[in-house]
Amino acid sequence: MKIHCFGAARDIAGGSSLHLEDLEGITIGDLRQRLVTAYPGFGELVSFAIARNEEYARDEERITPGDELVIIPPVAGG
Amino acid sequence: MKIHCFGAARDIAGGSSLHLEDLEGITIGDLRQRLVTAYPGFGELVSFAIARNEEYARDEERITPGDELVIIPPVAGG
Amino acid sequence: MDKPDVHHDILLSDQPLSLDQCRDFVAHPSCGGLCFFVGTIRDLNLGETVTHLEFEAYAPMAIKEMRKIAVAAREKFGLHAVALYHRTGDLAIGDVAVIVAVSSVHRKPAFEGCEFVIDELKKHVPIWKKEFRPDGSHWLNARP
Amino acid sequence: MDKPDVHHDILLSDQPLSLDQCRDFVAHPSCGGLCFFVGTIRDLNLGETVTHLEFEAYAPMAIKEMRKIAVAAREKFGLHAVALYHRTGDLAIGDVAVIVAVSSVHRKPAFEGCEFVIDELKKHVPIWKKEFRPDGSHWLNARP
Repeated sequence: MKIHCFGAARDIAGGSSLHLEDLEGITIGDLRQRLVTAYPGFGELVSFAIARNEEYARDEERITPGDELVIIPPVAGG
Repeated sequence: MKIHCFGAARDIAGGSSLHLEDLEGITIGDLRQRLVTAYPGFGELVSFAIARNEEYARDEERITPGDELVIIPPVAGG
Repeated sequence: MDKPDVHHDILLSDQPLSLDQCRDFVAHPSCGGLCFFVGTIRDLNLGETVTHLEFEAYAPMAIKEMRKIAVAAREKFGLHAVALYHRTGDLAIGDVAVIVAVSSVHRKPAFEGCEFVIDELKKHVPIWKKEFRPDGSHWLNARP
Repeated sequence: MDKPDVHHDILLSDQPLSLDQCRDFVAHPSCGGLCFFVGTIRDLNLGETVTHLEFEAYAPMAIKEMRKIAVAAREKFGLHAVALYHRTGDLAIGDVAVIVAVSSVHRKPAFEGCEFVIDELKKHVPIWKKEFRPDGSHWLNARP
């Protein structure tokens, strides 16, 4: 599945998205672990959230096919 | 001496100023008493202050010749 | 006495007040936060319909008191600049009676300083407001 | 879904933001107090010289989150209207990054609601700021 990356996440992924296989059915918490393993740079951020379909996702939510997944590094608007 | 009146004070005095004699040397507190006696309407205000030379005057200050005296009814700017 | 003052801009005017002018005065490259309060004429006060208002000021003292408040706010909250504009004369519903603008490096003191200025203005500046209703007029705050 | 909304105005734009447009949106005859926060680009951050900034947003979600904050502020503080505008793209020192405008019958909730909106925006809205200094660039808040 495609995961979109913004800000510092884009630098870590080396592009505006990254791809991980076999995410359907796993939880957002599992995805966070997979991301840190595949890209250790995510573990060096202050924190990061995952957005699923344009909403902040809780760690216990399960990923379903067609979900839009986005890595949200610490925000800095304003 | 001439005493300028604004807002509700103008309505009580019946004009933009009023005159009282022999104010030189008396205190602002004395003036307040003289005003309430001469114009009972001042006693019906929530409160009123006296400005002397464009500053709020304390009751113990003494009036000197040439002072600009102004009655300041409750303010309502903004 | 009248040297240019880049930190305090005080205006008492019978002409419409400009929010942009206030913003341009307080903005500065070192400031990240600007806070503004704009006080407008409401159509209702204490449940009564208001048709228009008249503001009267003891102008020279009002300007002095406005300046004192701007100076105090700047010192107390470490602000960069303060603009304080007040309107006089006849105002209609929706017209702007007062504008406070402050700038500061960070946003918290900007909010606190802006609120301080309008609170102090309402307590100390010799400006009076006559409210006109369909059934008559009266000076606000004057009587119990 | 897209019916006219006279109480919340949300904008995410790569064009300059207009304070007057925000003011015109929130102003209302029943409101006596308008409060605005304008966030601008500072020339110094944590003592370091800043040359310019770049704002990136996850636009559809940023707009949703901005709207949630505006709705929450209006309910929590009893505001009449909330405008929340945020800039994206390259910004120079002094440029306006964000404008919050709120209107309310009285002034206290206007100040509180305006501060709530900017505080929440900085916590939750997916917008990122890359700071450029003479010696390089970095995404703000990202790393310890």
